[in-house]
Amino acid sequence: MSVVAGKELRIVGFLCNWCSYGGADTAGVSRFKQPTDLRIIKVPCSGRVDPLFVVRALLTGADGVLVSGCHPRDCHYTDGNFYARRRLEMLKRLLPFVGIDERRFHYTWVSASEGQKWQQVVTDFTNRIHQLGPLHVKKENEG
Amino acid sequence: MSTEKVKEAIAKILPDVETVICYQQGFDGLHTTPLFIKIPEEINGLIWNPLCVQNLTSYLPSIKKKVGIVVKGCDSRTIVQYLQEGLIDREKIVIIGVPCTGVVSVKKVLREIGHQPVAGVAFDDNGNIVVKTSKGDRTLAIADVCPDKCATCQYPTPIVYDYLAGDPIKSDKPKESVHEDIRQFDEKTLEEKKAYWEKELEKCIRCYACRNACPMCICQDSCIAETREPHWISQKLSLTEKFMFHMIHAVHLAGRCVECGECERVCPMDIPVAKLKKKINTEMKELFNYEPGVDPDGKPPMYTFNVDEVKIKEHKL
Amino acid sequence: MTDIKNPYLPELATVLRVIEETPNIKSFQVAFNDPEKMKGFTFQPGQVGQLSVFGVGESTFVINSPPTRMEYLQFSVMKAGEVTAAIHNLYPGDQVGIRAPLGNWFPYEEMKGRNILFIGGGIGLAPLRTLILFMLDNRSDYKDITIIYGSRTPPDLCYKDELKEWEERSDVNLILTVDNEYPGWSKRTGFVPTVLKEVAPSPDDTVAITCGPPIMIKFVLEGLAQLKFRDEDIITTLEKRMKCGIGLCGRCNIGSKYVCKDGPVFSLAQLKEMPDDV
Amino acid sequence: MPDTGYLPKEKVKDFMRELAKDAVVYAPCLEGDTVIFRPFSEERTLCFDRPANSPPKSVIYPQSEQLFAFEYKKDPEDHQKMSVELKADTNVPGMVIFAARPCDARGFTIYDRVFIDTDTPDPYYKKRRENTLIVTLSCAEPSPGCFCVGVGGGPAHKEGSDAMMTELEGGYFIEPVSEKGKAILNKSMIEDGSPYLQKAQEAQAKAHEAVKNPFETDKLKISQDLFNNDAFWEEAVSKCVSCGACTYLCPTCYCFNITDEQASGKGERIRSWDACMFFHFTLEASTHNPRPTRFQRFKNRVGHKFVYYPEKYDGAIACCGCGRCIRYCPVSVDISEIVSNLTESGQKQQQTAGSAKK
Repeated sequence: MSVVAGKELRIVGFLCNWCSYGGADTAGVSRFKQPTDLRIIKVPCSGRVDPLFVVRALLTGADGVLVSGCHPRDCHYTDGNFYARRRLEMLKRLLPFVGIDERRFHYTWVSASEGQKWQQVVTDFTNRIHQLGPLHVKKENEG
Repeated sequence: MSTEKVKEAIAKILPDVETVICYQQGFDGLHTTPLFIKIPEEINGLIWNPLCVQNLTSYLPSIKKKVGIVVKGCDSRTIVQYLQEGLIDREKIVIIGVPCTGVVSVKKVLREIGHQPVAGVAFDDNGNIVVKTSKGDRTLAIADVCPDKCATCQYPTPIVYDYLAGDPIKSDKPKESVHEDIRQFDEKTLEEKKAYWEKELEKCIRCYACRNACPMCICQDSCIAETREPHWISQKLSLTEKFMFHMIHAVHLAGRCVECGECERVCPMDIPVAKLKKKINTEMKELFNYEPGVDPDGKPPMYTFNVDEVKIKEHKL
Repeated sequence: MTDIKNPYLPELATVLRVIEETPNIKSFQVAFNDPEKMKGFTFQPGQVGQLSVFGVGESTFVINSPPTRMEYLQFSVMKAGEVTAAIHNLYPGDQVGIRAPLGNWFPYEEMKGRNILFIGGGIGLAPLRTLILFMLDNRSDYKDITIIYGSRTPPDLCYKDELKEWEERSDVNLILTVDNEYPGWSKRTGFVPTVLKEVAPSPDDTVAITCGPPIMIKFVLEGLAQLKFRDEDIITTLEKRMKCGIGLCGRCNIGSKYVCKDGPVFSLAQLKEMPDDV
Repeated sequence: MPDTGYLPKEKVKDFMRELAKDAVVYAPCLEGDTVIFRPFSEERTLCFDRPANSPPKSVIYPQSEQLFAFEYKKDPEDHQKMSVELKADTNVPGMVIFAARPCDARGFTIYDRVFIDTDTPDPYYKKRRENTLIVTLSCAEPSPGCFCVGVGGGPAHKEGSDAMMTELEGGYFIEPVSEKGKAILNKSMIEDGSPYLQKAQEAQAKAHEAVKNPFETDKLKISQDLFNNDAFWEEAVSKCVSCGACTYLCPTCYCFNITDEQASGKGERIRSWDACMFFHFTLEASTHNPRPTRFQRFKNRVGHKFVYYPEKYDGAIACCGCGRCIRYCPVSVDISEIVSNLTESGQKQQQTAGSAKK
């Protein structure tokens, strides 16, 4: 399915290297059926995800952004996801203030063994974004 | 009036410091501008009145020598925040605190007088500012033309100081009032809020006055709004890029903004940019019961974490 | 309303050859895609060009091949920022843009019949190379040619093949130096300004042309003054951050002079008239 | 045809609609408390009673514009080979700048010397300039910080205008300045201006009286000693926060940046305003910066306007005295005060003040 055909939407996923990327891999290896809208960007840790990555993605073409890291207390770097949790929660609360539906952004925790959970997260989030439809934050005003 | 007390305090500390940062009359009656006092003779140039709005503390991190500074209650929050973040050396700063009952927003005065040229300004004893223009005098209650921050001010007396020029004042403003404007704005629909910001941010000329005047924007010359490596935003004048810049400013101030309002005060295009930062502060208060610039021993919430976050619930899909 | 030439539009060109000069300097030989343009192209030694990698940006470099050898234009690029890093990723066949020639040039006509002293450091030999080769191609027009050139270490010396050639020529006096002792290096060691003092060339009827890092230039100029060179006989070529290349954008100015248009070549006499924000 | 015209106030919008028939008409419009030049449309609120926050410079010299577009293309024969295609478009529609202030119009004449009267004229600026009609509105009274008379201008100075309007009780007196400006007298809303000539001249003279000249003399003489004294600058601009408000709001600042943007093998080269007050402006890839400090950058800004530009262009000052950099400076830096202190008479005053202090 191509994006141009209008059926697939653009969803960006920031996945931590140690847990969630592994989880996505597990889901793939196990051949769990998943929607294909998600574009995965692997990051070392969810703590690497600058909230502005999410903002930039939403402003320049993404219809939804998903961030996933190790479960709290399971971070490969001990506490990266604890920082991430605070930052991402802050962002989630800021987005509606500037007119962006906070449902377009989701953050969650998926471990390397949770292939099935990953399948569920991707499917549910993709369904949600499809319900919301394409996002057109972008409005060019050349001056 | 406090003016004499401020002058006295400056005279006292001047021998110990390289310079004292305070205010002098600006290019017209409505504007003040910073004064850097180095020798006693210069103290006479000082003025102290409700037009002394600028948050002078933003000069502190870049000054290496020992300095004195005159601060209002709101300005002192910046110093507290600097101390929390280790950006200044308390030993090298002598703080002259001045209790303050509210300052004047030049923008609001100009709106009231129809943006006429100002011939002169005076203050009466009843809390009014009298503005002289070619069309006559206009008397305005300071309370009606104060910046929004004054209307809900919780800290009329500086939080930290070495000398206090005047008697301490207690706030008579209810604590809940501080974030009321944010709550009200948030009640608008997503579409309304989006339209609001699009209309406001479209005016941005990317002069970065808001950033350079911001005391907590400490990256300054390395700001990612200008670098090509990393290449966050382009030089195109699209709404997207303007919006992105203001999100950068707001997010980098998360849990750090002391709500001095400088960003909004200095905006030449009158964009209400402080609102974005105040919204985050509202959330910081709600999530972590944290208020920037209040407790010198505090820690900005984004610099720390709790293993179990009481207020952050996992989001369901 | 007549259509004027668009000075911002680069001419398309192709990279012909890439030469690794040092670990962080590469030379690029490029030719315009339009053979007519290549044939009709003229420039003067010392003039610069803006080299574009589309999508990354433009940067200014001296055309360091001489106007007497026009099969290609050569630019030598030290990897430092975003654009130079992109240039370093170019391979033969890649497309680039060129806006050239820009700026002024070495007053070689006035140097005729005189002794010439070149003093270069690191990549600073690049702008001198164009004039050296030009003079060697017109060797009889000039008297003695002395070249003092230094770099941090021997691998950091640019144009190694040419250095060898010049060393072997009897009509060129080449003096090489590196900052410190280095395994296998039997020639001089020491900073360029120090070597200049040791060599102590005579200022009689001599023009000195120097280019290198700002700190080297500073001490070379002092050294030349001590050797009693006249300010008019000391010539340097400046580097600045440049964008437009045509004296408009405002960043390469020193006082009222724009390095991109009024320079990059200045005599010390001229520089002394200008403010010191170099 | 009469030499001058008169436009009754109630016909102003009709007149603008008429102009808008074959051009985009930019006029000062009110948005909240802000006055901005916007393309005229019926739903906008016009605001002629004070100078706009930002001058109309972006109409002729946009803050950001495409120099050309490029596209990398694969050779269909040889996929290893890429070619590049460049496309530059300098076409612009007809434009009118309406009710700009005389200083704003005069600003363009300062650009003209740089962008047009050179051996490498700027095609983008030139086309826009040629396609734009500038109708100014003379100032009835100065705004805070105005000092146009100190730099050779005035509230009714006509240099740069194609036509100038002067507000009278019931309408606007119109004086054409250029051939382009004369043509607007043909429009049906314009009446004969000659009965209003005297009143308009009186109004202009009165306005001229009201503007202060901070430099005392008509001919600015900058003291080279002071100008080259770093201590003077450190002292004068220690409060500057080094933002770009002064430059971006300045009708005579024109320094620019050129940057590339690309995505998927396609992109554009953009020219955008830049500010000499920014650290990045002169920062070199080697990390060397010839103007690393705020005072050096400020010196260059004042120098460009009052020393370097006059050196290049026969004494012309690259400042139109609009006062915006003073009015909108976050810390109220006053360029007229600084320049006045730099003059030889200002220097003497400071010396006497200094000796009195001691």
